[in-house]
Amino acid sequence: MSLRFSFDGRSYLGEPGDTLASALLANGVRLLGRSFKYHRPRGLLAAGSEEPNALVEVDRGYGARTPNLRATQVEVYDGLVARSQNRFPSLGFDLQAVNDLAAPLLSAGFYYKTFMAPRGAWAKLYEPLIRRAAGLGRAPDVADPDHYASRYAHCDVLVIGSGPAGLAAAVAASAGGARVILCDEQPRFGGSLLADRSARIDGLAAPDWVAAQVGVLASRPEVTLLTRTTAFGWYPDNMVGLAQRLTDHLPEPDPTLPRERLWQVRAKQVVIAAGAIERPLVFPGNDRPGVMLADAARTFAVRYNAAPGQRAVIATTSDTAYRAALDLQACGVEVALIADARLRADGPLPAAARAAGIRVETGMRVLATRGRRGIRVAIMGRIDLDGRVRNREWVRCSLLGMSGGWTPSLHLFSQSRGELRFDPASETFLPGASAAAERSAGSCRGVHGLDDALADGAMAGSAAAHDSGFDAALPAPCHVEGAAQAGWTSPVPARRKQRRAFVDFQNDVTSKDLLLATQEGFHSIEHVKRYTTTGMATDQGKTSNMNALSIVAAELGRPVPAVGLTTFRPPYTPVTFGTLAGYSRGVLFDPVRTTPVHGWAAAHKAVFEDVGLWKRARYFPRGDEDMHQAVARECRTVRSAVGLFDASTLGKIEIIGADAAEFMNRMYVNAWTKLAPGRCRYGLMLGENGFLMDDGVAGRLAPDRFHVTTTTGGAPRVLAQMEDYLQTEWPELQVWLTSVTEQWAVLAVQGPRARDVLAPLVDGMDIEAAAMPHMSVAVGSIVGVPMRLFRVSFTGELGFEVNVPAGHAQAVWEAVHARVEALGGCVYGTEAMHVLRAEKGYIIVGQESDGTATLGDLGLGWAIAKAKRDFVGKRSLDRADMTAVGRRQLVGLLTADPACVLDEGAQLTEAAAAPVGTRSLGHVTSSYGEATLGHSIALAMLADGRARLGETVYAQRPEGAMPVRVVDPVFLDPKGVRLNA
Amino acid sequence: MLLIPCPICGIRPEAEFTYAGEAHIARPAEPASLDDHAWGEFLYARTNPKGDHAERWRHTHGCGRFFNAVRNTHTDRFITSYLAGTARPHGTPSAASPDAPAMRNDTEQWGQA
Amino acid sequence: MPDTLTPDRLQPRDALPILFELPYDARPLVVPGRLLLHPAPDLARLVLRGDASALGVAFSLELPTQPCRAVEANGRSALWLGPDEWLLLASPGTLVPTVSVPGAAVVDAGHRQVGLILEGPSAPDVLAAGCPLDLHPTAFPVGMCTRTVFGKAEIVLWRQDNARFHVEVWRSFAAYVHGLLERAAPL
Amino acid sequence: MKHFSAARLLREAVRGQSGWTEHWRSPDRPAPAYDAVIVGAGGHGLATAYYLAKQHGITRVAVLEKGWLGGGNTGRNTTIIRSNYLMAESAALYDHAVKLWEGLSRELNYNVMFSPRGVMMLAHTVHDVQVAKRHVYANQLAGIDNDWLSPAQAQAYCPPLRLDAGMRYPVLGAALQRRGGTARHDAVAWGYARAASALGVDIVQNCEVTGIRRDASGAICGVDTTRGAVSARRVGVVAAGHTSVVMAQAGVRMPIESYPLQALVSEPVKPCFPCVVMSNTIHAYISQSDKGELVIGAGTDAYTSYSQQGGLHIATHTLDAICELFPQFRRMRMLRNWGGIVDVTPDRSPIIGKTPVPGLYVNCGWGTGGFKATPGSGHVFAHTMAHDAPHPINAPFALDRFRTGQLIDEAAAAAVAH
Ligand SMILES: Cc1cc2nc3c(=O)[nH]c(=O)nc-3n(C[C@H](O)[C@H](O)[C@H](O)COP(=O)(O)OP(=O)(O)OC[C@H]3O[C@@H](n4cnc5c(N)ncnc54)[C@H](O)[C@@H]3O)c2cc1C
Ligand SMILES: NC(=O)c1ccc[n+]([C@@H]2O[C@H](COP(=O)([O-])OP(=O)(O)OC[C@H]3O[C@@H](n4cnc5c(N)ncnc54)[C@H](O)[C@@H]3O)[C@@H](O)[C@H]2O)c1
Ligand SMILES: Cc1cc2nc3c(=O)[nH]c(=O)nc-3n(C[C@H](O)[C@H](O)[C@H](O)COP(=O)(O)O)c2cc1C
Ligand SMILES: [Zn+2]
Repeated sequence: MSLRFSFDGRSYLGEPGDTLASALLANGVRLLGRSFKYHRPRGLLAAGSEEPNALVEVDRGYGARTPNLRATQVEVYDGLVARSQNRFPSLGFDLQAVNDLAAPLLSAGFYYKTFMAPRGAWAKLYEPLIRRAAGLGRAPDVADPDHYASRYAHCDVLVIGSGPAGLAAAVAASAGGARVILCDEQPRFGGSLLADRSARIDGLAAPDWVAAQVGVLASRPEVTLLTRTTAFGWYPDNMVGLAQRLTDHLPEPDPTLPRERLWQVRAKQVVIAAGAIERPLVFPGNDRPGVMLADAARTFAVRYNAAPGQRAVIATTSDTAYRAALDLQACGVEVALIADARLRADGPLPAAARAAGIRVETGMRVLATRGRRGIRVAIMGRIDLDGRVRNREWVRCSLLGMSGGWTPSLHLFSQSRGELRFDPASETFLPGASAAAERSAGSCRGVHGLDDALADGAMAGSAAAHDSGFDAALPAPCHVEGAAQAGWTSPVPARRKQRRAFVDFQNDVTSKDLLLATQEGFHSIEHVKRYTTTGMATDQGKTSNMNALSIVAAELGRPVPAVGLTTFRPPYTPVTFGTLAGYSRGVLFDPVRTTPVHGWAAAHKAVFEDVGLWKRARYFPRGDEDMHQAVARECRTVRSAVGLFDASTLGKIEIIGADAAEFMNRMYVNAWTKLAPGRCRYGLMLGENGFLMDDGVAGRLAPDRFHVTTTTGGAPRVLAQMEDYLQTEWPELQVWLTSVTEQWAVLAVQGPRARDVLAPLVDGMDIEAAAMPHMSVAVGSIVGVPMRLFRVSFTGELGFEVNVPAGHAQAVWEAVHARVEALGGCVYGTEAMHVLRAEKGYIIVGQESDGTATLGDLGLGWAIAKAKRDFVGKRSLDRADMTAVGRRQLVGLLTADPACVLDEGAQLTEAAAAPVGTRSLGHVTSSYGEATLGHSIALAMLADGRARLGETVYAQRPEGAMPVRVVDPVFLDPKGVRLNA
Repeated sequence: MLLIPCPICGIRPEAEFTYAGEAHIARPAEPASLDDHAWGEFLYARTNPKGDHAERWRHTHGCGRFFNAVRNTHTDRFITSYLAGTARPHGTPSAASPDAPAMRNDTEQWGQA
Repeated sequence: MPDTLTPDRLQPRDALPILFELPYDARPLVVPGRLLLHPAPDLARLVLRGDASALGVAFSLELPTQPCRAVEANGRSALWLGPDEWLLLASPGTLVPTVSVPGAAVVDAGHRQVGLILEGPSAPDVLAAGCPLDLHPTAFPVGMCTRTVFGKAEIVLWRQDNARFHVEVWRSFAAYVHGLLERAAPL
Repeated sequence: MKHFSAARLLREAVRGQSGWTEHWRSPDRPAPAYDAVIVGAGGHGLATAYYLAKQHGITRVAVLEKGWLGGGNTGRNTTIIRSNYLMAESAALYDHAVKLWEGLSRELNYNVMFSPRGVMMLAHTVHDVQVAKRHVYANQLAGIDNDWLSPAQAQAYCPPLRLDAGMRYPVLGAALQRRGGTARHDAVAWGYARAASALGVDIVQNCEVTGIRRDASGAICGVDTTRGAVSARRVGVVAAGHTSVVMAQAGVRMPIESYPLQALVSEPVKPCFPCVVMSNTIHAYISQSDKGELVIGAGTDAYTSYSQQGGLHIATHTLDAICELFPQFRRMRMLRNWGGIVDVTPDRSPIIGKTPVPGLYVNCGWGTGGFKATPGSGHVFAHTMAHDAPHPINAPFALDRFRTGQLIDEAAAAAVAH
């Protein structure tokens, strides 16, 4: 069964199991991408996730376009549409390839040295040009149609990687019933075994042995098997992030399926079996299409049946490349030469290669390559001790397989803050002391032989199970035949001065760039990285970091470990933003909190505003009223008749206990001891720093019980602050705090007819002024529903706040609303509420005050119970600056033009003219039109405001300064006649 | 996401907790008796050590309790945790801080730190 | 002025003439063979704080003192939520409206929160979409209960059976919790 | 120091780059004595040394760095530069810096790639709008550019911005500072290092200050380091996240807590994002670097730490916010995620000035937002150290304010992060 796919508009056939890379190779396509800086033609370097060159865009239509995917990881499906990137007009003919000619000008860090003149030219001229040249793929430009999933998981042992070491670890770890998760970034388990055509394990061919192990694991109920799942990051306390790709390989995924899933795995123990990555050789022309890692060539040939070339040269410093050569030969590739840079190569693999008739040369290396858009010739030679080239030889080939040895994958180990240990024998870093509950096994800790890797994995798996509390007998060792045995001598370092030899392929960093950086004083490897950008590309230097390090170390004449590697950071390979965001989107991004009467409000065309997580009805337009008109009508109706308002979002805390009043005394500035049950008080709470933190009415229901309200936004903060003091400072107080915000819905009935609205509804309660004066609270019921009734007002009118259990709120609301309508009233929203309270000079915490305001500033000093020895914030009030002259104080403002509505935030100045640098006297905190008073009003915080009553200051507006008269902030009914009606 | 040992509920994920700053900075019994400097130190000065740190957490989305813990701020690993109002357990290393905090501490032992 | 206001009338919801409104679209969700998500039956709820034995006597139920454990007796359940905090759940109409227990505090939370039931073999995995706790039966056995988080909301999670969880959530977060469960349910 | 220019670049291209020399001298160890020692070779420390030498003629200066220069927060920040702060004191300080940024590449002869591409701060709620407008008007009065944009204007300036009706948090408008933008963080450290080194300043890396010496009178007389003792009568501590640790060596307890702050970049893509966008309500900020990565940050982890790493949940929350604002970026991929250690004061404003110890100066508390201040901070701190008295611009930022209560509380005043 063949799969049809397209690349750059041309159609090809692939086979199931193919990656885009293998399928293109099989179709003879070798040019897959262009490099970042010089736009050099590039083919495949690797066969796995370490691939730096072959980055493509995959387009699923419907807006699902993904840039920068590695062709080696894109699985071919029927209908796959892929495109090359970073080229214009086409991959074959890329105009920006001229950059390559200008390469001497574009040396490391060139941009720090120029483009500085004239002033401003950088941002206007040079930067836009550079930006256009930079970047790789194209960002998607429409909202992603796919969705993403996420879950937490817990296990005894997480095994990362499913090569021989990982599989053996998972089998051993799970034998005793431990919860095991095995993940591998590839579509199939097996790791290097999938490309192994000669090894037999316990009598089975490698792929069959893999299948058998997977079968065993699948039969164990506590084992979770995750393919296409990359362990991308290690976080504190053994939290490992996994990114699972669920649908990208499917031709027509079920749209209800998530595209990817984030796993946040908390593992008691982790076995890292991430394998090793082959190291490229550094020589001029090492980036031509057709030059690839020897093991990648082998993988393409063996695992994917995709011949990476017809005639191959293998250049190596290690034995494993001989295995690649043998396998390539077995797959029908002509191996013209194995050039081993080492002076001797007598292991079993070199012997096997010679026996197979392959020409093997030691002491020979690649000097250069030739070929347009792909290698045609490898120029080989020997270099004697004084650096002269001998025996130069041109070898015709279409494939150059190179191997500079293997770099154990230390990414996750290092992220877990384990110490790296340098192994001089293999010139690699290996895992040293652990810092987390983990162990490495197999190639990633330098155990490369198949039998050793299997044994190492089994040991790690059973030890991990043991350390997480399970019996774990070590399984019998596997019997291995025909496997490549490990072993190499030290990699031969790159030559110092050579023409451009690439180290970091994607970012086009050459050995010359690295030398230049050291020449320019960048001696820390972290500086070299940042100056040259080596290791900073989307592959994060998987194939380049060790080469860069050895070049820099050699140049500085320092041992490799003294120079050290750059820091490993998550993610191991790039992770989709959507995967990390998970379900969070729209209404699942942040909870949308709605009140029990939200549905009613929505049905009555309320316009809502966001306040914290809450949706609050801002106004209720009628007909084609705009906000201004609706609010004006709502205000007038409240002042003249009655209004109904949903105040349910107010925070509510029930404070109960023998010491409740004492606790209130300590938390609030007010005095509470003498407040009689049935009465309320406006409470003010400070932070310990003396600034206003929150306000609200508290009603005393009983000597030992208060019902306290807070601002909507402040509710959690206030409760947390109360709990903090109660639990940690005053644990001796017998008090309990319970949030009842959501227990009680609050219906504010405000206006001269408020009592008339409620009287018939409140089941036999006397709510006349004598029985229920302003600032009182009573318990009863309304239309049969239990109620806490507060007589309070935030409008300056006769008002009640009806608290009913939330589940009954809508029914009560409807009953009350019917009465309100009947008496000529209406519902009103938060905007009208703001206007009404401003007319009375009532502050809103967070609007008039801002965390830098004292009660004195706000004209609320009267609330402080002077006789109290202490309360939270009291001591801070005595600090010099809290009472200094010149502090901003709350005032009212009247504009000279009564129709003028100042902008909130407008600045106040002494004079009309305000040249730059004029000192601000303060700012407008609230400002509203002429709703009920016939002229606009504003509240402001003004320097020495109370001493300026009657004076004129100027509000600065874009249209020009507006003279404003400073007045008392109470615009309406200063005696409170309406309030107390 | 850290794993945090609540002394009441056991080890639980960080998402359930709220960090509440350095521990053992007790509110002075008589704030009025402190001069501005001492009060400023109480409000704002913090040890902020690189190493073992006695700190407060609240198991907000759990048992709701504030408690104290010693955590190494370099490794982020918890060493111990204990109920609010109890002394820092003996034997837990204390971060060196040359200046004794200006205010009273609620444990003898911590007074040195 | 009276010294103490008459206590709130603790009314079971169905004893009232008007319907109780659930704060979200509470249609049951079924993933055949794997999951059933539906509203919990109507419940009365009290938050109990303070002295366990006094409260136990008042509500004729021995309150659990082991952290994170629920007990059920006499048709009511007490969930340990903190060292001096329990959530008492009972069928509507069965709670004596006692509000005054010496050395303790009792607060009606019947309308503060709502209950959801998740049943089926997938229930723990679906909860794992937003809950960072280990829900394996060895780590979160039957009878365990705790406040925790689910996505960006706080919940109380109680395992009533191996494959049955009771979730309590404040009413304004219920739509969010329900929505996230629904999103995660297909797995 | 050889002058950098296009001509020189051309010359070196021809002769195989052989003429380039080291950007700064790297002495192995400090000299026994200096007129002034700076602890910490971040941008602020290096800038301080540069201005000490350049403006105050104090060239016997050592900058001692425990790691590699620029490797602290300077090397790991999201590079947002702006000066539209609310408080007059802050606006003056940060605008002083922005003015220096505007000429910095030429001043240092090092292209720091200052790019005034505009910093846009979104308002999502009515309250946000009030707060943003208050900033705008206060800034305009102070002569600091900051404009209020309608949603449509905001989208015109930043086309990727979405105004869909169904968004959880709609965009109700934005405050835009056009002079704000970004700069290349590493180049700032390197440029100051090169210029300071050329003026004679010794920058000693891998040299950790382990003790602060005081004479009998209690005044500063030097420091101990892992590379030997150094005597000096003036020591400026510019150690960011490690300020408490260093100041403890002099017996001073600081009003500082150090938190992890994470940032991340996406894979590089072609230009798709023209400016800097910040949303304090949703908690995220984003820009695109010259190389093409989206550079993204958010709030700190919740606990103090010196680990330079934080939790995965911070990155997930950051990205859910970015994806909510820009759903087209959901398919982009995170390339690298790292952390810094930010020094946070109770009022979220820096401390720049003298300390109770004679001869000891401190410049810290920049928290999540000090990169933008680098040139201005170094400039006024050098003045403070040279004159033993603050520059008028940093006078309000004294350590003493935590005693008087004269806080400069940007955060409380505006609920704005950096
Ligand atoms: C993720 C992240 C994002 C940020 N985003 C922004 C942003 O967008 N805009 C913005 O304006 N700011 C931002 N900031 C803040 C900004 O990075 C810092 O405020 C600023 O860089 C601080 O510079 P510095 O020179 O004071 O500190 P650093 O660069 O941290 O330098 C302090 C130096 O002191 C050294 N040191 C410490 N102790 C010793 C010792 N004992 N001896 C010797 N040396 C020592 C350290 O090694 C370090 O190099 C961000 C920070 C982070 C971490
Ligand atoms: N002799 C050598 O020099 C040499 C070198 C390399 C490999 N090998 C062979 O490799 C075998 C070693 O086995 P092994 O198990 O250690 O390695 P392996 O390469 O077989 O398996 C590693 C597996 O880990 C996966 N992986 C890596 N990082 C991952 C991540 N972050 N998330 C998810 N999956 C990840 C890879 O996809 C791969 O499947 C031996 O058989 C050996 O012969 C030998
Ligand atoms: C503005 C900015 C852009 C960055 N771009 C990249 C990048 O393109 N590739 C990369 O690998 N890292 C990039 N980094 C991250 C650095 O590699 C590194 O993680 C960061 O400087 C912190 O250092 P550390 O990770 O070594 O601790 C960038 C950092 C910053 C501050
Ligand atoms: Zn707990």
